[in-house]
Amino acid sequence: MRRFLQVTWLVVRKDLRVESRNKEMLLTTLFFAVSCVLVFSFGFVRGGEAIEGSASGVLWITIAFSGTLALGRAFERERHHDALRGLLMAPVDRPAIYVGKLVGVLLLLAVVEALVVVMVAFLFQAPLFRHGWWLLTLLSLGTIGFASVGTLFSAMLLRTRSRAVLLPVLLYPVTIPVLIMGVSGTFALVQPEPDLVLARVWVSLLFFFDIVFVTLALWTFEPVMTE
Amino acid sequence: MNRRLFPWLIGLSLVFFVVAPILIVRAPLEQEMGLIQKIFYFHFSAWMAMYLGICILGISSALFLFRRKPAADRLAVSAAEAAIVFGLMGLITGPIWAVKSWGVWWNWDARTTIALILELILVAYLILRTYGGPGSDRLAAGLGMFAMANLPFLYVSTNIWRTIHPPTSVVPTLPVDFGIPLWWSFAGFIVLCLALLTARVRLEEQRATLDRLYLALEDE
Amino acid sequence: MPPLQITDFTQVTLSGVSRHYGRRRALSRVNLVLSAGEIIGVLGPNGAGKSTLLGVLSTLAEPSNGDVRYGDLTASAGGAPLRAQVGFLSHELQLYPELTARENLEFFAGLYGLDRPAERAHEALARASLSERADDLVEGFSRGMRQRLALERTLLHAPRLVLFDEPFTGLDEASCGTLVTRLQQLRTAGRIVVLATHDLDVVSQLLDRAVLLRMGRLSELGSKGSLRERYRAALAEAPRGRRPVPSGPSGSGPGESPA
Amino acid sequence: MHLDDLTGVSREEARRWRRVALVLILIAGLGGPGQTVDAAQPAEQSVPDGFVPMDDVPAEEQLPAAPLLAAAYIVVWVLAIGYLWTIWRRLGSVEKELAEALRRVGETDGA
Repeated sequence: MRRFLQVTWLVVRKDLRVESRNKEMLLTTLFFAVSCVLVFSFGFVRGGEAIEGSASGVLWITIAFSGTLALGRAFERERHHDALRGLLMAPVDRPAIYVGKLVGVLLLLAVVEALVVVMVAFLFQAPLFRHGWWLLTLLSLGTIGFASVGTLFSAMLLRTRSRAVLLPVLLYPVTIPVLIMGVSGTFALVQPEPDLVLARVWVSLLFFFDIVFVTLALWTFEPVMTE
Repeated sequence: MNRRLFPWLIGLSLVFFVVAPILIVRAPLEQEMGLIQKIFYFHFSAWMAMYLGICILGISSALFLFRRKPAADRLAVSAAEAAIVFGLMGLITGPIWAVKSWGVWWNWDARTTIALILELILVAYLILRTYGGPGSDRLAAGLGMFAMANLPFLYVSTNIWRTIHPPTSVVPTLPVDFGIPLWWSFAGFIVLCLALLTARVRLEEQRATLDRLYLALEDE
Repeated sequence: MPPLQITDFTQVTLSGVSRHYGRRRALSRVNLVLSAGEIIGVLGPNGAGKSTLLGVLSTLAEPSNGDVRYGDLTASAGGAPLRAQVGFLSHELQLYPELTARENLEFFAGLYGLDRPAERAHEALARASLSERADDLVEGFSRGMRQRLALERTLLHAPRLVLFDEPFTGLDEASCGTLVTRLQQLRTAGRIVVLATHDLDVVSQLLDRAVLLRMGRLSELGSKGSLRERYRAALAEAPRGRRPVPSGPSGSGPGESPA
Repeated sequence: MHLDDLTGVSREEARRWRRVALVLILIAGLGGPGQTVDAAQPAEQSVPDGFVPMDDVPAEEQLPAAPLLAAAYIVVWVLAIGYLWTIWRRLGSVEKELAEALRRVGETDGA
């Protein structure tokens, strides 16, 4: 177990170090998220006011879109100089590599989400901070669910030719439950009369989703990555 | 074995399908929805056949991924295709029912939505197999397992998200007059699903044989 | 540190190893014994299956038929401890250009669970004669410098079996010389070294044995005459595919098209 | 090399398969239309007593149920038979290729 965490930490630290050098992923993803929210504003704002209930949808769709972008980039880096082969050749528990990459993506998305939440609250006049802790729980569980599936998929798609197209094609249908849960949970929080009971239902559903899909991803990572 | 099984299965499903309309016609009319409710017998059964296909897909994908059984992979593709066909049946009969009962073709009814999402996942599965290049069977097997694991979550989340559909609990408590044609057509669809599966697996086996033959030719 | 059990082996045996993608063979019934203290050259034109062979040897790819034994172990039984004994330098160098030379080495030392990673990295940098550039980003390195660094990265954990895929392409003469010396050291140290290359001039003095891969089929090169002559002769008589195979839906993948 | 073992298919078996498929399509052709008649029959008798309107739309403006019901059942039949037909087509072409490959093997074995 200690070794597992050690390998995870090595991979995370490596990714953070690379990112701190060129900030490419962070800046491009942030910019993409900002333009996403803006584009949505033109679709969902009428006469200076946001259409009721659109904020939660915009928030989660932006997260899903920028998440896909980040996932693609995160593994493109491993593919670039065949570095992934170096990782897979190492005598380590391969799931530890998966967890390392997942944590890296989660950290990046956390930064992106902090900005997106503020933007959506500001541009869509949504009371997102009224139940800040609930929103934080929803966001973290939802992001873990989305990124755990996404990390596995973009890792396994590295071997295929049309990976840039295939990632969203595979990822969105499989993670639709996360989107439904996240959007509905957020909507329960921001509607005029917040429904905390319903929000709790969605949070617990997300929790189970995360447990099942992280376990499944850890379990399938090794056989999927060997040729 | 496969080859001998197919004529029996297809014959049996024909018996089911020829008798089913008679039973359905004889069944009493449902009070609130009237005649259109009779779609239910096929609609429900098509869903069940689709779920069966997805479960077979998930289990055989796991077998292929962890036990490396090529036969399991052939079963997985076949199950995915069959599930798509039955899903389409449900997806087309659903709106026909909806337009009569609720006046709109599509109302985001929970079960139709689930089927639509599952259909998307299954099509993604086939896309991955077609365009993934060499080794994509392994990747597709991973996706197949995720599809099956998604079933309960899709079910619960869509049901809470949107419910107009007659609740599922109605099914077991249907009076006998409704029940007999329902379970009859249910059985018919399951047998049909198995028949289509055996035929499709046969196709996949012949393809594998052809591949082996070409390899043998090349080896000479 | 992890108690990686030592899986020692002095021989790698391939018996009847085939690997196919759909209906196209990349390797066809390859039999080969690799022994310690030998440098074996795998020669052959592009797309002959050299990379596939190295992939199978590295345990990353599984053979479709036949088996590979490392001593008594198969790849699947060996698992991580076996991977700890294999070094693989593919044509792409498996380095992170955004990290410094030292960071690259320390990262892999950590992954391999080596003790004293900093010292190991230091020594490796000295061997690669990159001590002065240790803290520069690999991005700014020339091909030769990167190659030297990648070589030391591959040998960091002192693997028993070392695989090189086209290690000489793009190297200047000095780097070539270093690589040759390093390979000779590995031979004296009793390692098993496999070189896949189509560059005959550099390796002709180096190889203890050469085999030819052509369309996935392996044949030994005789010992008479110069390497180039033997290579020519072998190419001329190497088996050719007798029938063109129509490429089906699953027929994509590496493989030389029949002449 | 025993080629029959390799492929597991003889010409006779291929013919038997094709016959099965032909019978199926014939039955489907007969069964399909019969189906719509079956579905249409109860419509005439059921409309007067079984029809309970759901909303306030006048009865003559509502969609008739019988054609919709028949359409739904036909869709099911068409999809099932259509899919079976695509399998049959694909199987046919694969088996043709297989026979061709076997013939070539036979030629070289003879030579």
